[in-house]
Amino acid sequence: MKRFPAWSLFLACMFAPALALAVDLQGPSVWIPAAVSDRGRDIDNLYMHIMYIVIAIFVITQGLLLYSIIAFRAKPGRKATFTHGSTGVEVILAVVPAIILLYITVASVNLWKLVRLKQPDDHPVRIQVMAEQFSWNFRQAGPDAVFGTPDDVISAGEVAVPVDRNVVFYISSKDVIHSFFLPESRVKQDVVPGLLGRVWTKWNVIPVWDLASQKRVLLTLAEYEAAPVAVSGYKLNSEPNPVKKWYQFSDSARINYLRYHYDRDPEAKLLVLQNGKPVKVPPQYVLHYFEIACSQLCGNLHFAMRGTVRVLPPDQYEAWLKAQQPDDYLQSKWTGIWDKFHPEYDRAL
Amino acid sequence: MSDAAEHHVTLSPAFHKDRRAMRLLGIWLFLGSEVMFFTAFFGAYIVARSAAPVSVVMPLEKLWGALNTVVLITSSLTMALAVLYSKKGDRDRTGRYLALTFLLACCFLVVKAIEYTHHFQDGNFPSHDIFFGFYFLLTGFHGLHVLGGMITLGILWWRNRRGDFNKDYNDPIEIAGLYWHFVDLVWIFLFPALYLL
Amino acid sequence: MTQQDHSSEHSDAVLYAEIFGLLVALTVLTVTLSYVNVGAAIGLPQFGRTANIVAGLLVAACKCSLVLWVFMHMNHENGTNRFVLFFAVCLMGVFFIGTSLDFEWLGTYTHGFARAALGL
Amino acid sequence: MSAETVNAVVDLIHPEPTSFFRKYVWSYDHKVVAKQYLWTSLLFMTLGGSLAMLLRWQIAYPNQPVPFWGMLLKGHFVFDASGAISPDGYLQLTTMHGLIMVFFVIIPLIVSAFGNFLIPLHIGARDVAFPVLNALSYWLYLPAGLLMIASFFMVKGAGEAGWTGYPPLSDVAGAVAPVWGMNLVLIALFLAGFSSILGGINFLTTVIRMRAPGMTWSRLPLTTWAQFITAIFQVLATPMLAAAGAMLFFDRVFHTSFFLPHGLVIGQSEPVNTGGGYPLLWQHIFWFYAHPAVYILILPSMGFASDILAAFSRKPVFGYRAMVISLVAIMGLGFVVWGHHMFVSGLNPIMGMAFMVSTVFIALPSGVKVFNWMGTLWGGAIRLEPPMLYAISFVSMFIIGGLSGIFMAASPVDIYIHDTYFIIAHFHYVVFGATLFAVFAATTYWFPKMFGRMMNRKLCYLHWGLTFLFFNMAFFPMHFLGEAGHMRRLMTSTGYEFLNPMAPWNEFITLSAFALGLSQIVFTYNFIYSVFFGDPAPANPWESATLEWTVPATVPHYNFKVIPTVYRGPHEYSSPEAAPADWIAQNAPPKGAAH
Ligand code: HEA
Ligand code: HEA
Ligand code: CUA
Ligand SMILES: [Cu+2]
Repeated sequence: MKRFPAWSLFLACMFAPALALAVDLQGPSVWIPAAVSDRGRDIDNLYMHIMYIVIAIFVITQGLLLYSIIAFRAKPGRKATFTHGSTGVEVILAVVPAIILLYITVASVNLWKLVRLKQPDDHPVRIQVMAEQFSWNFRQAGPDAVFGTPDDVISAGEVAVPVDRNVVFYISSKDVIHSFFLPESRVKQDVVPGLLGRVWTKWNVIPVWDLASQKRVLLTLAEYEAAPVAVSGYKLNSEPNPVKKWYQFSDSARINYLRYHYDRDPEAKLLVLQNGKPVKVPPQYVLHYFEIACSQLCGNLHFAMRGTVRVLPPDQYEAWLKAQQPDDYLQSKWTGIWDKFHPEYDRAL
Repeated sequence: MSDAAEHHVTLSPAFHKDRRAMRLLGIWLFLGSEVMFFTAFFGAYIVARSAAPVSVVMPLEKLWGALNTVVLITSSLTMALAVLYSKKGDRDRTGRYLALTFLLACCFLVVKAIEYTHHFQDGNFPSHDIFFGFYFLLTGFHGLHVLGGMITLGILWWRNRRGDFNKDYNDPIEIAGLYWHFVDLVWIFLFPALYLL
Repeated sequence: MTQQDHSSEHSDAVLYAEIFGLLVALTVLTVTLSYVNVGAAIGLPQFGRTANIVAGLLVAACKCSLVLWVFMHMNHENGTNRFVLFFAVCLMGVFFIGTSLDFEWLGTYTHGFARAALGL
Repeated sequence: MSAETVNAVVDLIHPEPTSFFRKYVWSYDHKVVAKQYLWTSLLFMTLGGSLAMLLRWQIAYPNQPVPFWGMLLKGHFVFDASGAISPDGYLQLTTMHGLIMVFFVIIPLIVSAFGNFLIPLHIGARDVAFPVLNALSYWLYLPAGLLMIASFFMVKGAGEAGWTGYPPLSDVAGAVAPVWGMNLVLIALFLAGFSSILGGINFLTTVIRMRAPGMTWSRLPLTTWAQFITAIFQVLATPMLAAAGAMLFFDRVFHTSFFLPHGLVIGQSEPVNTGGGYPLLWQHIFWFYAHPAVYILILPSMGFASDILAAFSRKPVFGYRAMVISLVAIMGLGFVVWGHHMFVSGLNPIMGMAFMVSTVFIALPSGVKVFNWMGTLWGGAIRLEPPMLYAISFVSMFIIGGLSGIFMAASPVDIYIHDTYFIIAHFHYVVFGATLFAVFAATTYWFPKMFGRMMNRKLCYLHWGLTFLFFNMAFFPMHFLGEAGHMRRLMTSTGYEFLNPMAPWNEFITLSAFALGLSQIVFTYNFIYSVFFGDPAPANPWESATLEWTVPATVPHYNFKVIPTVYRGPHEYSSPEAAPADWIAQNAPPKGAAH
């Protein structure tokens, strides 16, 4: 039999993924966007634990495969050992994975309980979310803390939350199944019409845009206070339902629109805050946001069902709430659809 | 077409015995898959039913349902008898009971048709509410099974008359019997589920 | 397989007729049951119609086993064929339990409106 | 050897057909039905693969006109007026790609084509138990496939709610554009499901009742064992899909509301359906079917790999019993893990836990299989013929795909990676990486028996190298996309800032996918050329021990002139009994036995 150098190719190919994995080993930061909530970090942690286990199994199994191909190639005179197996080996090879799997199960069950069964403790911020093809609608109870009253704060496409507080989202859909996905918080919950879902999370960083490096950076509240940040000068909520419009933009225009949101309103006055006081220095940062994605197929514009969350220091958050002036159209969605759906819940909340 | 007729070979009794075992296994597997088919419907119905208050009373005429239950049970009896006599090689009685089963199946469908007419006259179309959705789904698919059974019965009756079956070879009747009893079984659960509970 | 030697055609036919009688009787029973409040009748009024549902399904299960056992000859069926049915019924149970448990939980989410909306 | 009673049924014969119609169209011969399935499903694979190529183009080069096809079909099918893929078109592409690949390529290919061809030959029978049903099952499958294609020609196009078809999207009028496109898909799935059930009944009966004398359960080739277990899935799970499809069809056509809750508002208008149903009900029914279905997609391949690895390592399969037990365990567990697709649907958290545990532990029997394959290689005298190379790649790729399944089985992690490209990576590793490599292995291995000719070895090696390379290049980076949170079924990720860094990966994946697609031309050419002009094959080119290799290269109509008697297990390679040869056929009488 002519010797075919297949194994060399095999080697090259098989270890390409292994190499890529090794890069990944350096930590979640390489591909995974940094987690911004405690639960998110827990999930990343579990993820990395499984990753280490899996990489070990991967390397061992693929290595042995490769070794077998090379070491046990047929050559003249070589005879295969005749065996039907070995119960001892098989038992070991079943018990060891079983132990590993048990470890994974226990770790997962514990975290799952935390994620799914633990209740938010302090008085959380409550936000109703109504998904529709293809946008996110938000409602907060306003000063009277009761939903369904005229002082409700209604917004679409964008919502603001205070930093360092638990936020509970009550989610429902008016049409098809969507999925409420906060990538950086590692929160994902399908939004099923007819059901009221609930997820909660807590942001402990504030996203800002670093004007020097043109990157988003995450600041703790203390860091934020210490730095000069431009907090106004652009509309925080300029487009109630920007989604359909993106699609009409050309590609580059769309990206510009998203990246440099705040540049669109050059005349607006720039308010730069440092340590809570207005300062007259060029800002180092501009307030930025996290993205909300829809991760369940919900129709042709599913890809464009994007929303944003602004995580703000408490005073800014209050200011944001005051600044929202929904139009009749937005208002009608809540009175016309949600209030018909969930009358009981409004009272229960 | 029996294997013997089609292939012009003489088949040993051992062949018939094995062939019968295969056919029985085949039909039981088919019935197993039918069980799973109705499992989905019943599972869905259970979910819907248990979300409704238990005090809800079903909007159907119990007596029509009861009548149909008796009709189907009777047809099960006649079918069992047809199988029994076909095994004895009694062609006349087999034919008679097959015909009776067929007629009872007709009866069942006629009653169902009367009921459907009433529903339609009352405006209770499948889209009327979730209950009638399930009602028409379940009885509709059950009805289709009855119809399929009737076609089979008709063919068997004709083949029996032609003399295809004898003491050694009567598997098709037995298999059709199993199928027919299964159709009866489905109704036995449908009746209380839809009419009574 | 020697179960085939039936004693006589007569006794089989009689057996079938008896089963038939039982089935009809059970049918009469379910229909009657549906007119009474079973819970109250057996001294557990708090269960009310729930008891009716249980009773109705029990009767149906009895009828089902009669048909299966006698008309469908499960009594002299071989192990393989019995297993097929048994396995399917087990899967049915798995599915019913799985979905019911989930929807019971979801029911706590849906708060009344879904129930009222059932339109029954 | 225990004296088995001679089973009369193995004598079953039907006369060799003489007319073209009975020979090639409505044929009862399992070998012909198998070839019908083989050709049809390979044809569908070119279609399913082409759809994947189109959707990859859109992901890498959003909204740019598709070269050639876009110009040609501008404004038709999935293309918009500029020749780029339209948003609706994109969803039709993924949906139909998924459905066609699962229901019209892989299942017919590995189950119906190879199962039909191999089961009777493996167990020493002249045909399957119910040849008429067999023919019927093919002739249900073909129209179903044609309906799938026809759905592209309907007004507003084919189905576009994803292969999982979650209602209300797939259900209520106005949520997606197509109307009859979707209905046709449902009818097609119903037919294909029925065809698959008939096939399953046939296989189960055949294996249980028609084994040749001496072919005990512990002597069945593992391919047949795997097909047997698969058939159980087919018979008992597929009806659920049919039922779910029927309910969805009722909802769509008769406006019932099984899956529609009250008070839906689609855009500004309320649907005619009165509501009162439950969208999650569909997911339960669908996954109760579809999880077993994904095991339908892998189990036969595991069987192929087991037999092929043994044959080319010249060793018996390591731990035959464990192999069988793990198959059964996978089947048992496979029925109770369906909820792992619903971790973020709002599932009861306690159930979530139960589903997580059962899912994680399905890795155990899978691991037993992997280790036993490695044990089979260990100490062998490995002949790296093309089937062997493909089979080893199967093991290698299955490990990767299976290990990524562990991440998702850990439900907290699944919260993050659910519905991202991590899932896409996972299942392409198992369905393409594992299953298709096993299909390539099986095709090259059994080709001599099917067509009486050999495939070209050099082209096989070339195809293997290209496919292995480009497959990994195309699908491995999808794990990174998934880690970055890249959602699936996303026509373009350009709208999301957090996905912008992944754009280069998307382009890389697309280019690799194109290369992967093109590499398949090598295989297609080799396949078709060899069917007609390949070198004539000897009866047993690989010196294998199972029964199919004891019949002449061109298998006669009745398979076996005399029904063989089986004396030993399927992989008695290098057995001392065989010396000086290193293999001994299952039906070779033991030395010293009178015959
Ligand atoms: C051939 C098909 C196939 C196979 C074999 C598998 C195998 C597995 N799958 Fe996969 N799966 C799919 C096809 C398949 N899957 C498809 C198509 C989807 C997506 C459907 C959709 O949404 O569109 C999916 C989705 C899917 C999900 C849902 C993800 C989501 O949507 O969020 C999950 C979650 O648990 C999952 C888990 C698993 C597991 C645990 C296995 C296990 O069986 C794997 C076991 C194997 C191994 C683990 C490797 C070998 C073992 C060892 C080497 C032993 C040592 C290992 C350890 C100790 C860990 N799969
Ligand atoms: C089951 C098998 C299967 C197979 C084999 C494939 C193969 C491929 N898939 Fe598959 N894919 C799915 C099943 C499969 N897929 C499913 C179920 C989904 C989910 C759908 C959904 O979300 O609803 C999906 C989704 C999916 C997506 C995600 C879409 C999205 O979410 O937006 C992508 C993206 O890259 C993709 C790409 C590919 C590519 C590039 C291939 C390539 O490997 C294809 C290469 C093959 C060819 C080009 C054909 C070659 C032809 C032959 C070998 C035939 C030879 C012919 C003769 C001898 C006559 N697929
Ligand atoms: Cu909403 Cu996707
Ligand atoms: Cu699964």
